[in-house]
Amino acid sequence: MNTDNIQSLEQAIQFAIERETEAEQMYQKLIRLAEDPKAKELFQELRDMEAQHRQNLQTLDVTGFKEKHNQERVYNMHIADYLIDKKIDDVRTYQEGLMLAARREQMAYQYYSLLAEIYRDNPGLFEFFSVMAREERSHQNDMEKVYDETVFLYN
Amino acid sequence: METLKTISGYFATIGVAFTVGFLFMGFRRILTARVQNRVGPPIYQNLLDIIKLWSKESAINHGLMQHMGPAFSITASVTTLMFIPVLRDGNWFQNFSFEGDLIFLLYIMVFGQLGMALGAGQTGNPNSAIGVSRGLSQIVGYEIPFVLALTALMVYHETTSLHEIMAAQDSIGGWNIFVNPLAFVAGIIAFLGMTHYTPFDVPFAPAELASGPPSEFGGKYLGMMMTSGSIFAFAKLTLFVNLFLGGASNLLELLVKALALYLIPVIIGIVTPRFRTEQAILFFWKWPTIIGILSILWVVWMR
Amino acid sequence: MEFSLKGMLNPLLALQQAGKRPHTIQFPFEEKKVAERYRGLHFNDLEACIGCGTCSTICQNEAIDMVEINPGDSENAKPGDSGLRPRVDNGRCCWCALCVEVCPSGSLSLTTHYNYVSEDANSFLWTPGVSNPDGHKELSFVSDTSHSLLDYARVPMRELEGKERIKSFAEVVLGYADEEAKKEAARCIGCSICTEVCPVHMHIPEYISAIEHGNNEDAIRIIYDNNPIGETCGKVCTRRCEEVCPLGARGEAIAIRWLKRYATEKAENAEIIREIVNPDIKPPNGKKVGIIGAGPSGLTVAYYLALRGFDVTIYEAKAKAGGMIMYGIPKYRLPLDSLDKQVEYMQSVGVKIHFNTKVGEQISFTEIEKNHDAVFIGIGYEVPYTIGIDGENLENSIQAVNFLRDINADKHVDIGNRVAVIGGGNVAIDAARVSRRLGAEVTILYRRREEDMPADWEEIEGAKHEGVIIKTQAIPLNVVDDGSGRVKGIRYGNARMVTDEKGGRPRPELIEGDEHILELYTIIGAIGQEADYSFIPEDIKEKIGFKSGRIVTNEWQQTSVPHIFAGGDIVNRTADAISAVADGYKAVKGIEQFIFAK
Amino acid sequence: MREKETTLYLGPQHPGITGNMMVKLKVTGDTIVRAETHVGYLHRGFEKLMEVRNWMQVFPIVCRICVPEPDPNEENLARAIEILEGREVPERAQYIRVMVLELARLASYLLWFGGQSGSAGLYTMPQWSVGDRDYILDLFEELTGGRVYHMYIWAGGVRRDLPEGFADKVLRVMDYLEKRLKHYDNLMLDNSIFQKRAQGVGVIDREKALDWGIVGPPLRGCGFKHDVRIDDPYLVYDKLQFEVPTETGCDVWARALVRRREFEQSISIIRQIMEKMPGGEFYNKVPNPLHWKVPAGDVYVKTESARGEFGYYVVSDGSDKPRRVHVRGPAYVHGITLLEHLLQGANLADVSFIMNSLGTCPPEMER
Repeated sequence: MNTDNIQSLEQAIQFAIERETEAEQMYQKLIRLAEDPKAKELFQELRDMEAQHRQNLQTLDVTGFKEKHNQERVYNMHIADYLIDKKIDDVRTYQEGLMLAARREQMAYQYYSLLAEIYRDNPGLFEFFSVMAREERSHQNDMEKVYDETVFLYN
Repeated sequence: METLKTISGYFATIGVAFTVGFLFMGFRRILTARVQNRVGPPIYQNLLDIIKLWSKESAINHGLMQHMGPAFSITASVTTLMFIPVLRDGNWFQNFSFEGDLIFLLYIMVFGQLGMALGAGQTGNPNSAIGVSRGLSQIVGYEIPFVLALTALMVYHETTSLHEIMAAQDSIGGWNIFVNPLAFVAGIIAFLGMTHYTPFDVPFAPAELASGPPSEFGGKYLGMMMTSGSIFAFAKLTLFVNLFLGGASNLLELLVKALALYLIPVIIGIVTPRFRTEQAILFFWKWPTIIGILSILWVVWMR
Repeated sequence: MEFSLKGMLNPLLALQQAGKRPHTIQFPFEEKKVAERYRGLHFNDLEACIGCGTCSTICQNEAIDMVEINPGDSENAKPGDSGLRPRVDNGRCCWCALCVEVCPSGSLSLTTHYNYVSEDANSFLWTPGVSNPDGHKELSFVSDTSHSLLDYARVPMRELEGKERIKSFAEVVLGYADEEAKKEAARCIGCSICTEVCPVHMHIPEYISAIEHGNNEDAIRIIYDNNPIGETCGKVCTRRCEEVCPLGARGEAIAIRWLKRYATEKAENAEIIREIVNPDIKPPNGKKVGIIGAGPSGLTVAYYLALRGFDVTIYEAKAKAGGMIMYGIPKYRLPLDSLDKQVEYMQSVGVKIHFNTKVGEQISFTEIEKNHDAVFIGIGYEVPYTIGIDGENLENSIQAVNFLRDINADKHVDIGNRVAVIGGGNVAIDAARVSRRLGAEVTILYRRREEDMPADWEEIEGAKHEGVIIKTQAIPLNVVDDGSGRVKGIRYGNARMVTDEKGGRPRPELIEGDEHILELYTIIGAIGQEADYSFIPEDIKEKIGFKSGRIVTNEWQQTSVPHIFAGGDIVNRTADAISAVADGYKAVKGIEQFIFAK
Repeated sequence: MREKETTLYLGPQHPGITGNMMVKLKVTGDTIVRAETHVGYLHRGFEKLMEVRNWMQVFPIVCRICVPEPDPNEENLARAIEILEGREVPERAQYIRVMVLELARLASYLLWFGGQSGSAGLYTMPQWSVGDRDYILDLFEELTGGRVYHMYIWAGGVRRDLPEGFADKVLRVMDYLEKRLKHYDNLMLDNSIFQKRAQGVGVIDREKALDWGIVGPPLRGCGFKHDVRIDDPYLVYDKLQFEVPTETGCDVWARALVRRREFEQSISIIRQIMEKMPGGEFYNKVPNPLHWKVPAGDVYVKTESARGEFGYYVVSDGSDKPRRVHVRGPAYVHGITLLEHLLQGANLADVSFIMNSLGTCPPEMER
């Protein structure tokens, strides 16, 4: 689905579901490629996470949406900002996997933020994309936390 | 009606005797404590002790005589009391006084001690046995000056009735303490022996005999003995008030006189160590006996 | 009978006292105020108490026993706390307060409370602090380090001056002299709290006591009982034992590591060790065990299995044994000959080591599996994480692990005169101090505060003494290129610390715009490491369980493939030599059980 | 004809006994034919216990060897260890020790005043003297934290320094006790009946006193000027001025007078101490008590306690526990051999009276 022809909330959700599916497929591929057991484990976790997000979106109750979303403050450690942008084909190790995931979440955040700007006139869509952006930001933070706790254990 | 009054009089006498007795003992404990730089127990402490003791059960059994000992003691105390007119005149508190009651008293006063001796002897505790023998020896000691003092009074007043001796002391100047001071001295020294306070407490000497005769008695027995002691103390004091201080016409007067008399053994008890047995007996046979004989001579000479 | 008048009247003067104020007080209404140092019933500050049991040891009446307040306390106790608390039998106590005088934490005191009446005999078993929770309000006889019978000051360790140190790789710590060691050992209270936290459960009080009495040979035997690299641990152990030493609560912990070092160094070469330890080597039992990696865990497994009559072979990829303790720890902390001596001794008891034999290249894992009854994997974490920022692959951007390995292998590394080390762990400090010895000016960039640094405080101090600059709360942003593919500098931003609401360690948050550039010749990353499992065939990898990159084992270090055992960094999370030794020691039992159960 | 003998057990629990011990008396009438001392009701064999305690743990034991006066025990043991170790004791600690020892002597004599009069039935005296002793115990409480068992003197010095303002308090108590002595004289020593009880009772054979090993007030009551503080000065006694009173009566009365006069001397010693007390350290710290070893060797040390020469023979084999601690308490001689001897032919009433005058201390016989 193209961003141009999003007219309704249902369509927007459909759009988001497609994004999650893409991610799921990507991690599936990485699982196959990875040799390192730790990396493999990470990609499995990430795949399952994306699948969970997708399911969440699929069963989303449109009417009650606004009340349900998370309002807590999201930190930004800015780790992802300075990490090398890894290409999917280069990613093999655990660290690279984490870097990729963090960058992806960051990009997703930026993407949804942009969409929210575009659909500022449509309150429903604006709300949805804002929330999605916030969600992705929080995922980015989750990734950064993991990175901070494992790779950056001594840093 | 008259009988009823008499009987209630007896009970009243016992009640007064008991109350005054334990209050005096409480007073002695307070005075002793104060001299000893202590606060001391409340004046009714002895009453509390007696109530406590009466509420206890005794598990020890040394045979019949052990039960009888304290019973004899209390019987003797009450009997003694019954034959001492508490007040000089009036209808109340006259009890069973009769002609020749003084002679009777001389005997009955020892009765309690003998009863105790039997009871204590039964327990088989050597401390009790030695205490009893010491107590009896001491009686032998103080009975002599006591009898001499009484004899002096009886000779002087030519009567063996307590009532008549009392009646004869109609004014303060007529009190036997002033009329025959030597008899009073001999009598009061004998009285010290009777009270068993130091220096004449050999029968009970804790450092030697671990309290002597009562050492096997506890609980109700000890309670009985304390009750008996309270009554007997009152009886003795009343007797001495009657003999030397002209008796009393009302209870208040009696209390004041008795207390004054009571102070003598108490004070001496506070400040003296104990005589050994033979020292005590020798003492009684020496000074008070001489004074007692002198008092009789004095009476004879006066007459 | 003669009585003087004086003798009769003077005593009556006693009656004067009746008018004086009595000495006594009326007890239930008035209470005597006791003196400031009064020794009444006990009180124990349950939070400060660590259950070391010294009070119980000193009590000559045996009135104090150590009990659990709630069932399970000793299992759930935090490290450095036995979970037990003193209970005083007031029927035995004599209130001498020796227990207070020897309480290392100062938690035990006596109170002004001296009156205790109860008809229940059991209530005289009094658990201070539990039986009198308000006792802290009535403390009187308290423990004070100035009065205590214990010695709270450590015998200082002589070291090279900071300026001297950076001239060479000479060992910084000079070691205790005999008298110093005895004096330090004499401070020990023998509570065994340290033994509990030591991963290997070394017999610490026992060997300290042997040192105190001058029986170094006994000490060495005790140390070798469950740790074959005692001398290495004596120099570089992370010594969790000292962190929990009760004397550390109000003073300085016993220098357990230095004492171990003192004792083990007394054996100057492998023969002497052999002579002193004089191990009981069992006759060969015909069973073969292959060990991958000659690190601390592998060596431990090899040594104790060899003593038990196993045919043990170690396959080591590098030219020397020791693993991370050989290649990761600089020489000024662990001289080469010290480690060689220990390895030589192990070889003398029958441990075979194939050097330069990388599994997966020179020999396949399958072959090892085939030739041995059991296999132990102790390969360690040797693959470094990279900094992960732009420019990390430029020339002269290197990894600390590789750097240290090269230096220890006597290779020349050109690091120039300006170096930055990224990271705050022991590896980072090692890299910084080595760089300092190579003549460079060194800056450590660390993302958090100094107190958050995982490195040993003694190491941090040492680095500072040697002139290493530590920049904290500095986040590397990217490596600056000089245009020819070389490092020119590093761009870093300052951070503020944000507390983690969910209880983790505080996180650095970049302050946007507060960025600086540090000009450099070399940048050394010391962020962390992971393992390289590529030598294990896929099918076995499938079977062996992994969790967060670590091999999952049972309590005997056995993986889900029964004949494969594993230990060290690839199993435990603590990343230190002593845990690796502990894994090895457990694996010895596991392998024995496994082989003989077959 | 032989009179019938009664057996009387004085103790182990008895108001007239000085502690938990028993005197088995064969009595005819009030006269004692034979007396036997029986101990074993009190302690657990302290000397043996000390052999399985380490050096520091011995200190809480030794003070229990004499309840009324624990400090000479502590001082003896501490001094024995110090001699074996060659450990120096700071001068201030030595002065504090003398102060403690003399305060303990006063406390002990006050208890004796009570015991001596109490056993004669003069019950006011013990109430006074034990009450006054409490003022000394208050001082001990403030100084050491314990009233009766101080556990204050230990090897190397003393356990804590003097609290603030302590010297003034000591001097105030001394002034008070001096005033009280007059009252004591009036009530007890001037008392005719007390004199009658004490004179000529419990007479020790002067010729045999030294051979028997009698020490302290009983020996000084026989006219021998024997006092460890003068004969073999320890701590700082050689820097202090005091007299050693003697009497010649050899009886209870002579011993009472000796103690009464020594009481004054002790007050004077304490006043001198408070004046001369130097500043500085009070403790030369011993090694970690859990593994403190005392060099091998043996030593005999003695102190003049309120009951006389009090000796400790301490043997160390170089380990962390004493090999042997032998306590030579005066009460052993006084309370067993001498007491049994003096009681023969004595009056039953005088048993505890004589016992008190000898300073019989059952825990010390039974250490």
